[in-house]
Amino acid sequence: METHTAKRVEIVIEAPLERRLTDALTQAGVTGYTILPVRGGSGRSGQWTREGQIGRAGMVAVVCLIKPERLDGLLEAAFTVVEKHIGVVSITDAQVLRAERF
Amino acid sequence: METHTAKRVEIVIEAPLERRLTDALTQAGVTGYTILPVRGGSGRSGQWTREGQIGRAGMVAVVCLIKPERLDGLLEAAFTVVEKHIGVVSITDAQVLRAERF
Amino acid sequence: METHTAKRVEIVIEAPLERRLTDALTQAGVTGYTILPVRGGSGRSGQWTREGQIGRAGMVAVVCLIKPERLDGLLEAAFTVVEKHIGVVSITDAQVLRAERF
Amino acid sequence: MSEILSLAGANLISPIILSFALGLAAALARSDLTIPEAVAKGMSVYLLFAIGFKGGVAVSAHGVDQTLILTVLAGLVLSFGLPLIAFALLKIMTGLSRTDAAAVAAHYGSISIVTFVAATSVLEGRMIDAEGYMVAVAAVMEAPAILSALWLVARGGGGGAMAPGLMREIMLNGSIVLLVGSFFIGAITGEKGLEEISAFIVTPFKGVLCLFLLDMGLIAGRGLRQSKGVLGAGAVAFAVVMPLIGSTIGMALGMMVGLSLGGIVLLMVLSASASYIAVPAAMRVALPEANPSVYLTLSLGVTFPFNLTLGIPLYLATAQIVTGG
Amino acid sequence: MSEILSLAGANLISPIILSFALGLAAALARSDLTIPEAVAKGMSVYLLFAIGFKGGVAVSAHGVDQTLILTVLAGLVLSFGLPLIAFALLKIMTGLSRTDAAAVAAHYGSISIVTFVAATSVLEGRMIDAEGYMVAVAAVMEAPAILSALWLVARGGGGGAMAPGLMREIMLNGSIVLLVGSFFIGAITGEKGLEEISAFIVTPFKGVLCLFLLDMGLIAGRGLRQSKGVLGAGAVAFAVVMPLIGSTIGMALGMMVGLSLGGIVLLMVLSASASYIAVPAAMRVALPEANPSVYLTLSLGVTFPFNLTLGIPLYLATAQIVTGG
Amino acid sequence: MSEILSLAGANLISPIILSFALGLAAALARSDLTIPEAVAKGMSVYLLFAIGFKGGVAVSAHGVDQTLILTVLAGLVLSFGLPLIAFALLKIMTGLSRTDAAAVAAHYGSISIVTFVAATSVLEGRMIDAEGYMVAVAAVMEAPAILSALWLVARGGGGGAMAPGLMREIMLNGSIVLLVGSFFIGAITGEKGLEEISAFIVTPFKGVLCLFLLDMGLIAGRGLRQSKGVLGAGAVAFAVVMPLIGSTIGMALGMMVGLSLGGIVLLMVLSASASYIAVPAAMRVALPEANPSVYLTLSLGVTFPFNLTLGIPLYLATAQIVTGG
Ligand SMILES: Nc1ncnc2c1ncn2[C@@H]1O[C@H](COP(=O)(O)O)[C@@H](O)[C@H]1O
Ligand SMILES: Nc1ncnc2c1ncn2[C@@H]1O[C@H](COP(=O)(O)O)[C@@H](O)[C@H]1O
Ligand SMILES: Nc1ncnc2c1ncn2[C@@H]1O[C@H](COP(=O)(O)O)[C@@H](O)[C@H]1O
Ligand code: NA
Ligand code: NA
Ligand code: NA
Repeated sequence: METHTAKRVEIVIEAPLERRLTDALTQAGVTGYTILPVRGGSGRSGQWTREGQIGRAGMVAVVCLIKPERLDGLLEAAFTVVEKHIGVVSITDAQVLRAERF
Repeated sequence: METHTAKRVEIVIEAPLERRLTDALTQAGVTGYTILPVRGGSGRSGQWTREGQIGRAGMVAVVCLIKPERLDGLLEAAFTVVEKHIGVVSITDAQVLRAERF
Repeated sequence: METHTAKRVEIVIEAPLERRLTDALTQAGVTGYTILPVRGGSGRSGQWTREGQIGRAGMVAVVCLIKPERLDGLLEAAFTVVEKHIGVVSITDAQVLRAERF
Repeated sequence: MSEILSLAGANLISPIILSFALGLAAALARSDLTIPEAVAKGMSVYLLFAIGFKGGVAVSAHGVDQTLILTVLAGLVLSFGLPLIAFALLKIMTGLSRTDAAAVAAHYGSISIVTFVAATSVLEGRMIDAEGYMVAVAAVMEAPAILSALWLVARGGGGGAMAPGLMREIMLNGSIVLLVGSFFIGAITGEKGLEEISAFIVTPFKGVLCLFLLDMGLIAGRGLRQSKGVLGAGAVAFAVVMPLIGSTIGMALGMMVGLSLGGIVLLMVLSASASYIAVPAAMRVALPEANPSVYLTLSLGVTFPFNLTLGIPLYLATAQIVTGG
Repeated sequence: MSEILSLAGANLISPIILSFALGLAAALARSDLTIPEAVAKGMSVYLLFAIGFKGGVAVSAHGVDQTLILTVLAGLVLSFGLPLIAFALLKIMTGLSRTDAAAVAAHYGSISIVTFVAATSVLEGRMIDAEGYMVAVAAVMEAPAILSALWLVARGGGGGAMAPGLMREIMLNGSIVLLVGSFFIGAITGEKGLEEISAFIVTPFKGVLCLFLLDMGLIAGRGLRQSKGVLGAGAVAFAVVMPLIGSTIGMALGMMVGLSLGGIVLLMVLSASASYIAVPAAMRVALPEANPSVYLTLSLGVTFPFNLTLGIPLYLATAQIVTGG
Repeated sequence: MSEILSLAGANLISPIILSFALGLAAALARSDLTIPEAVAKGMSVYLLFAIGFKGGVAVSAHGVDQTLILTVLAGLVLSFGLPLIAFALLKIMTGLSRTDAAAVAAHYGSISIVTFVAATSVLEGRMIDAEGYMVAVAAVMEAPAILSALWLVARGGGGGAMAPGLMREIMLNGSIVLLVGSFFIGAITGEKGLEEISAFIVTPFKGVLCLFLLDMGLIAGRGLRQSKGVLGAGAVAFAVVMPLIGSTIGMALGMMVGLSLGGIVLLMVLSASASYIAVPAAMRVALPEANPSVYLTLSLGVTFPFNLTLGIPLYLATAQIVTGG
């Protein structure tokens, strides 16, 4: 089947920042993203698990599929939010079906 | 360690379609997949969050690791289900351990 | 934005093994990982869903972003845990922001 | 009329309705208040189990009326028939596509079990008895409307064929199975069974309903906020007019089959209410081209609050006046 | 005999058993009815807390019998010993590999707390008192069977060495900690503490148990459906015979240590029941080569329903006849 | 003094405190006991709804005192003012950075609703009435402390500007909305509304609180384990001294505005307690450089258990002695 080149960006970030991140993405022209729950993790700021959290804390993973030429805009938008916070950003090359969709 | 070339296909689709998609994959000879819950997202059909849903609605992410030569069969099978529905399909190149497993 | 080459390793493994896997990763010098919940799946050992499980059973997905040169150490550490168990390991090429973080 | 208003007034200041209003207000004000999905689903399991069980016990206590079969038939007729009326109305009142209109119509032929439960609470508060088997009628009315909608689309040449396995899926839908199953458990174990578990399914029931409606308010509010601009005035008017029509037809049938006042009111409520669980899920499979924002907003954002606040007291007052009860 | 049957009959039409049956039927019919995992886990926390607390209060009220230590010892003997019998039986009755047989054996030496709770309910319904500390005995019996199973495998040269940290993990397993902890809370706060929270842990208990068993039915049904063909007739027969043997040995030990009728029945139930939470998780770590479908299907799909429906009334009737109680 | 000790002793062996202790012990022993996040969140929704509702009913029953406005003002003063004291103290007692100290200070100006609920339970157990609107005061005290902390950081030139939308987010925070909303529902529906749902929000309340505190114990214990070594002795001492100072100031203000004994104790508890839900989330947005381990460990790992076990009986005894009540 015909596929189209894309970038898959995965941003793991603190849950209280979720709305700020998706707002920033939307402003940068990102038209689609998927948010996955995160159960726990470990990084420079230590280990944590979802069951050991209260309130809005914890983290989420935001996955965006975008056209390669929009990658830089996306990363800059994401970075303004992620910069001072706990979290990681990774990018992979991908192919997508239905390019009209994104 | 020895690794084997594979494709990683990620399909984000509406939860009511989940069983139809996995049935279609199985019929296309896909022997393994992993289903991740999705918390929310945004696309052409608007923004949604898991907490704002009732019943069976919402979306899921289905991840399949397959031998590259089976990719086309998988995409065609997936596409018959995804076609008219809300959702996205992306493909990445991957390596896997234990090729006998898939 | 400046990005750095990395490997994204995704390990789907039985939940009772989660702590053993993350301990093994930590010992192999992996400094960060993210654990995603898994809702269900299918493989050589059959089909299962989270809702059909009791207790600690079920599976989780552990995602690690690491420097390429650490890949082998990670895979070996992971393999000692995954070897005899139900589960799959896949690796993708990735780019990350903020290399100082991992 | 003043009676209707005072009834509506009393209804409006119950903890149940105010909890719904709180949820609605919180969502519209963009508060981050949420009830976890798992907890909301757990509460709905609880409510369905309790309402089914109590219905079954009532049937075991009062015996099976001769009107039971007639009422079930009436329920079938309503669920099959109301979508046709709704569809015709939508064609007149709105510019919705054939598919969207059919999808909306399916919702209005089916029922909202929470509206039913809220009506039961109002009746209990006013000491009005109703036939226990109305719960079974509710279960019977969940699915047929979907078939009518698919027929409407197919007739227009727009596809709408039954996806394989869909029929089975609809009939074995969790809510229907739970409602019918707990109805039988109640019918089999009777008063003795009820006594054993009434501290769980009877006394705390209204309180759980408050929290559940808080969540419904949150969901309805978020839905309204996200679908701003999706709906025209015609569609919104439909979502208020249709329940009035539905309840009137329900009343007529209820009187014809000889239901008690309480039973008539519940049949009116079933006819007036619109599904927001079973039917939307079925529509995603059967009519994926239909826009979910349209039918969810109408059903959950307009009709549900209307029935909950004004509808139920109105139907009760009307039935009291018409039946002289 | 007719007494046993009528007892079994009465047991079978309780809301608890019927809820289990509903879940089983729904799952076998492929209904999409589910109870969210978080809610099911929440209910199990509730049940463990309530049963532990009430056991502790009973001990604080009636004092510590001199039989307490003997009963705990009996529990240890049973949990260590029953796997050996189960293993021998499996070798005779089935073609399971050494590892699979050992894994299954571990389950039958350990216990099912829900079966215990259901038995407690039956006893309460019949006004038969039991020693409060049987809850502590249940906790004691959870883990030793795992060691016996590992020893069986190691003896056969098949690995089965204790993974590092596993012993600690098993002993500090959530269910054991919660059961023992709430037992002590109950013992410390006594009747006064119970009074404060009995509206939460006593009155609604049976109702929660119904929903929990609904979920157990769903899980057991799905398990049965997915593992069709995995088990031979021999294995299925084992899953019915073993509880009979276990309960007989449990009865003998219970009489030897001088338990009351209720206590004897509970010890029989503990001996007859098979684990499906703690042991499966431990097996995945310690004996990953063992096939989970085998042990889960036997424990949860065959033995659990058997005990719940026929086993409990049978053990009660047997104990009544044998002890003359 | 011996009175204080016996009061503390009685408090310590309540099921509520022992449940917390069980959770703490289980977490410190690395047990895998957990309460699913969704269930814990569901319980907190329940507790907030119940406590707000009951507060509203109390106000509707006893009318609005003339002290209401004064008490709300006192709450505002405390929430704005206590962070300044806390900050000064932290600068003296610890080596925390300006940002970390400000973040910690914000927590101590705000409140812990669970501590408030536990204190309410203790008062009820001792038949001491308190003003129903103390719940509203609790809501009022949640947020202002955050502003003080941001001001402290901004004054030091360290950023701490208000992120856009943050103010709205804080004020419309789920807990505040739910507490205030259910307070109004209670006030509107009054005793009649309470009667309808008291089997849900009153009788099982203490039992739910036990399970909730079990979970709090688990979380506090895991937090303590993970943050070992993060805190110096000075910081830990602060987490005990600050509640004493806060409660003293709260007592003075409570007496000045003319609260009853119960009201004074609750104001002391609000002043003494530290937030661990609303403020941590706000800090992640507003002061991301502040280390969450520091403020969560102090608030949840030290101050919360201190208040729960020793603090509450101490404040009560002190207030009784000082007011001669
Ligand atoms: N190298 C990594 N690979 C995958 N996830 C990571 C990695 N580093 C950090 N994370 C995730 O990001 C969260 C915060 O990381 P940090 O900011 O380093 O504390 C962790 O809890 C993980 O969930
Ligand atoms: N570009 C994208 N990247 C990641 N996820 C997407 C993207 N577009 C759509 N999605 C996901 O697919 C769902 C449906 O998309 P759509 O069919 O465009 O409404 C969204 O709610 C997202 O979860
Ligand atoms: N080819 C695959 N692609 C994605 N996930 C897989 C695949 N094979 C196995 N899995 C996941 O790993 C679990 C165990 O696989 P197995 O060990 O083959 O039974 C399955 O339940 C899936 O969640
Ligand atoms: Na209807
Ligand atoms: Na056993
Ligand atoms: Na405070």
